[in-house]
Amino acid sequence: MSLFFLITAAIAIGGTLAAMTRRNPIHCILSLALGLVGVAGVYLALGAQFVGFTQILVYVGAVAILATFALMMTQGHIVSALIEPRRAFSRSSVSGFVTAAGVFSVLGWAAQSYRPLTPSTQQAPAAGAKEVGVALMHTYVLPLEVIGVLLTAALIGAVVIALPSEEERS
Amino acid sequence: MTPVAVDQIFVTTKHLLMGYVPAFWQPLASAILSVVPVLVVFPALFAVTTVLERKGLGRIQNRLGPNRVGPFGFLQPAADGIKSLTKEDVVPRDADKVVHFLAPILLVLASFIVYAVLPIGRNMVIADLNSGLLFFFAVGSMVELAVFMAGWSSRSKYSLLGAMRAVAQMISYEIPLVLAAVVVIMAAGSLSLPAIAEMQSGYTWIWPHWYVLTPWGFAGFVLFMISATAESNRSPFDLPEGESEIIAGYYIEYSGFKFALFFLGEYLGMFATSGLAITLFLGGWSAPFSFLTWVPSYLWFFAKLLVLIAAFIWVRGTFPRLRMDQLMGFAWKFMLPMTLVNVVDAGLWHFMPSGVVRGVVCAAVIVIPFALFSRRAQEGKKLQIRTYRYAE
Amino acid sequence: MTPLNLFLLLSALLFSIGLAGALTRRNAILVLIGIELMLNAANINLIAFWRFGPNPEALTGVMFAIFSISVAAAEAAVGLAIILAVYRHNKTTNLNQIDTLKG
Amino acid sequence: MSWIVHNLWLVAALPFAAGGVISVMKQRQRTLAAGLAVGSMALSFVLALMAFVQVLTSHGEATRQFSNFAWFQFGAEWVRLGWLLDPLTAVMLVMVTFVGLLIFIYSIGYMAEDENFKRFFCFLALFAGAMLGVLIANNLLLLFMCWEIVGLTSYLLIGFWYEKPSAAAAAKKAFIVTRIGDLGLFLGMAWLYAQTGTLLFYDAGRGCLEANALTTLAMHTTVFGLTLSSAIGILIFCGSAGKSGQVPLHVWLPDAMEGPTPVSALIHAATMVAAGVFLLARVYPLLSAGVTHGMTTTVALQVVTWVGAITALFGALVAVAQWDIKRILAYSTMSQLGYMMIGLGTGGVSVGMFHLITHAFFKALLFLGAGSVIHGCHGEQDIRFMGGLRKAMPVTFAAYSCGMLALCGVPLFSGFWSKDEILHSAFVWNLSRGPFYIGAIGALLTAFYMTRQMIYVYAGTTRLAAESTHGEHGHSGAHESPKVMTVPLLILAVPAVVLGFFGTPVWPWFQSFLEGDTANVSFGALGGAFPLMIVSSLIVFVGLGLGWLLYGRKLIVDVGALDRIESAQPGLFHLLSGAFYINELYAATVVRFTLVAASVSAWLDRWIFGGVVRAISTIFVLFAKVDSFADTHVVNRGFDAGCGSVSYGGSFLSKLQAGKVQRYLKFVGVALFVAVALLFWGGKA
Repeated sequence: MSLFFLITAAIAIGGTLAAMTRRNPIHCILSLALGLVGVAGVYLALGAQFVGFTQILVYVGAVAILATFALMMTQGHIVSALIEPRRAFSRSSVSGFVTAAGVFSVLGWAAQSYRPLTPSTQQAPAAGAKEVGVALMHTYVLPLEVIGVLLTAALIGAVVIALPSEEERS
Repeated sequence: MTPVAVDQIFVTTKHLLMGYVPAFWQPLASAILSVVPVLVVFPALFAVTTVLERKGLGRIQNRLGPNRVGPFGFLQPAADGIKSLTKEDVVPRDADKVVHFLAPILLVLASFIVYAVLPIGRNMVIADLNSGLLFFFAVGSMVELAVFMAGWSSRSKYSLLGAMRAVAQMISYEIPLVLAAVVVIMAAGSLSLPAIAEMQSGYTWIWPHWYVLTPWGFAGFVLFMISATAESNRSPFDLPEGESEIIAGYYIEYSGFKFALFFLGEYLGMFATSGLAITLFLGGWSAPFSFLTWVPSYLWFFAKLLVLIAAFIWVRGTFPRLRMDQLMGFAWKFMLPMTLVNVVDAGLWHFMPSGVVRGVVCAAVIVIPFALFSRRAQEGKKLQIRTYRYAE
Repeated sequence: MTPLNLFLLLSALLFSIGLAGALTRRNAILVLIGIELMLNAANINLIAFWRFGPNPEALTGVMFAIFSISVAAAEAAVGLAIILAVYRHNKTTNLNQIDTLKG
Repeated sequence: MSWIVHNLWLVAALPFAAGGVISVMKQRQRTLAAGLAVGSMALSFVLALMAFVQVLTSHGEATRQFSNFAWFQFGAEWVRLGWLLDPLTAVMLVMVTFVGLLIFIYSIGYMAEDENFKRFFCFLALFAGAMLGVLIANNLLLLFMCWEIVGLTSYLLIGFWYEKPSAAAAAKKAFIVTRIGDLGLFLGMAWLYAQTGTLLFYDAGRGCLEANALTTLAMHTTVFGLTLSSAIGILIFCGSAGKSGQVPLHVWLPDAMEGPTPVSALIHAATMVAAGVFLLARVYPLLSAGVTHGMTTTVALQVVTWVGAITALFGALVAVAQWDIKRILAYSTMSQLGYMMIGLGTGGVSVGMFHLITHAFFKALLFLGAGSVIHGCHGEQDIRFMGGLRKAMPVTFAAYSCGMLALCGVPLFSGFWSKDEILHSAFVWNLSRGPFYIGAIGALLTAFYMTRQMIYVYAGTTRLAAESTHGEHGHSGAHESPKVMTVPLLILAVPAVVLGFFGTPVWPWFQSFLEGDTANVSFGALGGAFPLMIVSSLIVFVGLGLGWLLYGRKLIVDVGALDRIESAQPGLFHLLSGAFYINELYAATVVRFTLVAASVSAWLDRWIFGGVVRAISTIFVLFAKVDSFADTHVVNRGFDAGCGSVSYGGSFLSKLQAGKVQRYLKFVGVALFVAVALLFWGGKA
């Protein structure tokens, strides 16, 4: 068990826990960014450097920023409205936690009972930019194209959805 | 000492020192030995740059600049540093204290971390990652978050406006920045910055193999530098901190040392992107002519860095600030298409047989869209040459 | 070397945290974030099985993770756009007050 | 392999590149846009001629050359594309680039006053590139891609004047109707790929149109006892029926005349609609695969023939009763495409292709002539408002007459030879004489309606000034078109007259060229075809005479006068002018059905499925109520608790439909819990 893994896993768990429990949504997003950096660290611990940096670029650089923008554009102008009321454990939230705990119990049990494997190679196989690029351009070129189309469609779709309609603008 | 020994003096010194460290501590010691010089050199450069910038701007604006502290005012940064350290640290009452505190630290941290992958001389890089360029951009994108944290946590209209402007601008210009760098990745076939620098260190007769000397490389360099100017919120893209509109943007509510940290972070970011531009396009640490290779590589790197900094100062002194819509229009209607054309051009370069024809075709592929786009950008605008008057 | 089970456990934990957040938070943006988190947990699994699998040279898991990240980015963009549109219509992002899906 | 085969892609790439460059140019740069488009087309024409010469000078096996390359990989499969140069491609290339070039030049004059001049040339160039791509493709996938781009540009060009609602609607209709046909083509393509594992036409023995693949395809049978090759062929024919306006997918073609006239000439007369016929000619080996000793034809070819025959008759009938000069030509095009299908189905590639080529020239000529007439009449398209144009537009009249005579099939004009050959092959078709008789009637009608049109437009005195609603700007009377328009007309008139001599029975050069032989002059062949030629000439002259009898003897003077057929047989005339009410039939059946199906689904969703959910919750509530009633009044009140729990169950179930996203998500979570638990605990047991 490596120290690096422990640190990154702790960051990931801490960050995401904070992200899901803080009352101020901005804090939630910032802690989520931290947690996802931790997840990127876990990727690095697994030897997937490219994915790790991509993760930081996409989630911290784009998704977190996007979420803050969305927050600012919905109710960001009222700071007090941002902060969720301190609530006693309501019934629905309790059932939510119970469901999540149940899922964790079965998943954790399944993970635990998995036959412990050691990697087939001691040194992580090269998954650097070059190898990923070659794989993307050969074996996975069709998925790559599909992803390209998907991202374009998402780009246009997001703009169209978020654009105010004619009567709303006037 | 031979030129090679001089060139590698820091590398050999480190090896020498490492010999005295017990094996268990070696990773830590190695890290410290690599990191500490960076932590010392670049802030020092920052100090020098501030005074140079103020003096340079002064000359451009027909005045003297700082000249009171020390010889020619060169101790001004020390005075500024002492002042900011001793100043009261004001935190607004309604501010989100933790985030307010973390923002400048995250900014400086992110700005420092990117130096890990910059080769500042032959064999002189802290971490040779094989996805180094991606690392640079990934960590660089954290700066946006830091800026947002600073602007939001201050609970001030001006700082929030500044932060939103800054983030919008940084996101918009990050795309051309990365796309401008893509051409180099295509040419070098690697994301590792030392490898990219190494690849440009050859010579044909006396001319170096720098990417800036190819049509796409030149266009890429110019596009990269423009995007880098916008990324580091410098004039003429300094809307986020436009003094006349929103006072100082996202760090208006910061004072004392935290304010200095913002300044430091911003300049470090500028140095880092300049360093990246040098590594990608200007051959990194390699000498500009084959007969100058005896000069140590790190000196070349810093010489080029100083040249780029001077260019930054020059630009700041000469260009007026853009309007927000001009800024966004420029990013999406000019920079983005041009970088995409440039990517195509680099591909063309790769597939065409080398020769004069290739150079002409690739130059044409860049110049024609440039002419088209810039003509379209100027359409319907009255442009005329300004006349200046000097007080002599 | 860290055993595979630990990665799987971490992934299960992150997944459950994301699920809990998505189930209990009232702000639509935070629910979306919870879902992003669940996607990330799945990515950890993909990478872990790639590393520990019998044929890591094929890069299958890495590729899958990259595609999953791209899809998650697209999903976030569209999701947030939908939230903006819903907000403009309902003047709230509180999921308790949005029940137009009611049959 | 020669240079031209390797670089055949340039033929298609040049117009594409021109279109791309034009698209980023400024609206004002009209000269440059037109110059680029025309220049690229001229270069393509030169390349096409080179390709043609290359094929002409090669012999035997070398007449078919291809250049394949790997495009990309998915999984372990490589997708390979390529281009192909054979006589079929070469002939089509020359035809398309030549006609295209003339129409491009003509458009400069025709569109001179349009403010979207640049956009027009951008679309035209894109269309030309895609069309040439269809021709050179050696891969059904590449062909399909270009085919779709052709469809897209057709859509864009029909809707070029999109501010006109009718044009926008016509564009949409064309796009959707051809898409229905393309669905068949796509299915056929997928099926072909599944069966042969390749979409390359020719690949040194491994292509899907080569002997190996074809024997396999012809051996296996599928539903209704069809051979695989026939089934796939019929699916592919769906695509060409859509593009070539065959019944029942013809409805878009007449409406497509809403586009600018050069577009009608280029796309909806000469090239794109012919692409359907070309596609069939390309996959003809597939269509005819499995022709064994006993059978002389395949099911696919029969389908092609009969659909073609129906279309030929249908188009000719409807054209008789149209008022719009372009609509008459559109229905005529439909009818002629039907002839090509008959020729292809009964006589093979060369018969259909010969008519395609001659038709392309004279129909383009007719359309450009019609455009010139419309231009001269200030936008008027109704033939009732024309008349007397022979004197006003002598050049247009002369050229138009050549086209008209060729279309009617007057002896020695190009249309005569090609149509006669189709009739001949239909006559000797051993399955049925039906197509022949239909074709003969069609020929008669063709001569008839063209005479009618000619007399309406050119004879007598002008009716334009009196009633025209379009004569703006104070123009009075018609005028001849500028040189940039009339010169292409005159150039096109030449092949419309003489092209037929390349494929006469005496010297069947064209047919031999397509089959890779050299042609010999043999007067003996004339003997067999001669009686039929006499018959078909007679038919044509009867048609011309009928037209003269009805319209020419006593000229129409009054604009509001009824058509001669209308006054004699009003019911028949209205049926014809309404195009047998096919559009209305579709509106009443297909479109209505779709709407009804949609509302039925909505109703089902709302009342049946929603109702079931509601019913379940109501039943639970009802149970609870009954229970509680029994409880309070009949049984011991101690059961209150149990009753309450059932009632709770009812309300719980109704809450499932509360519209709360998170509750739905929760069910997913619970389901996941149960699924994983079952998987592991269940697996253990």
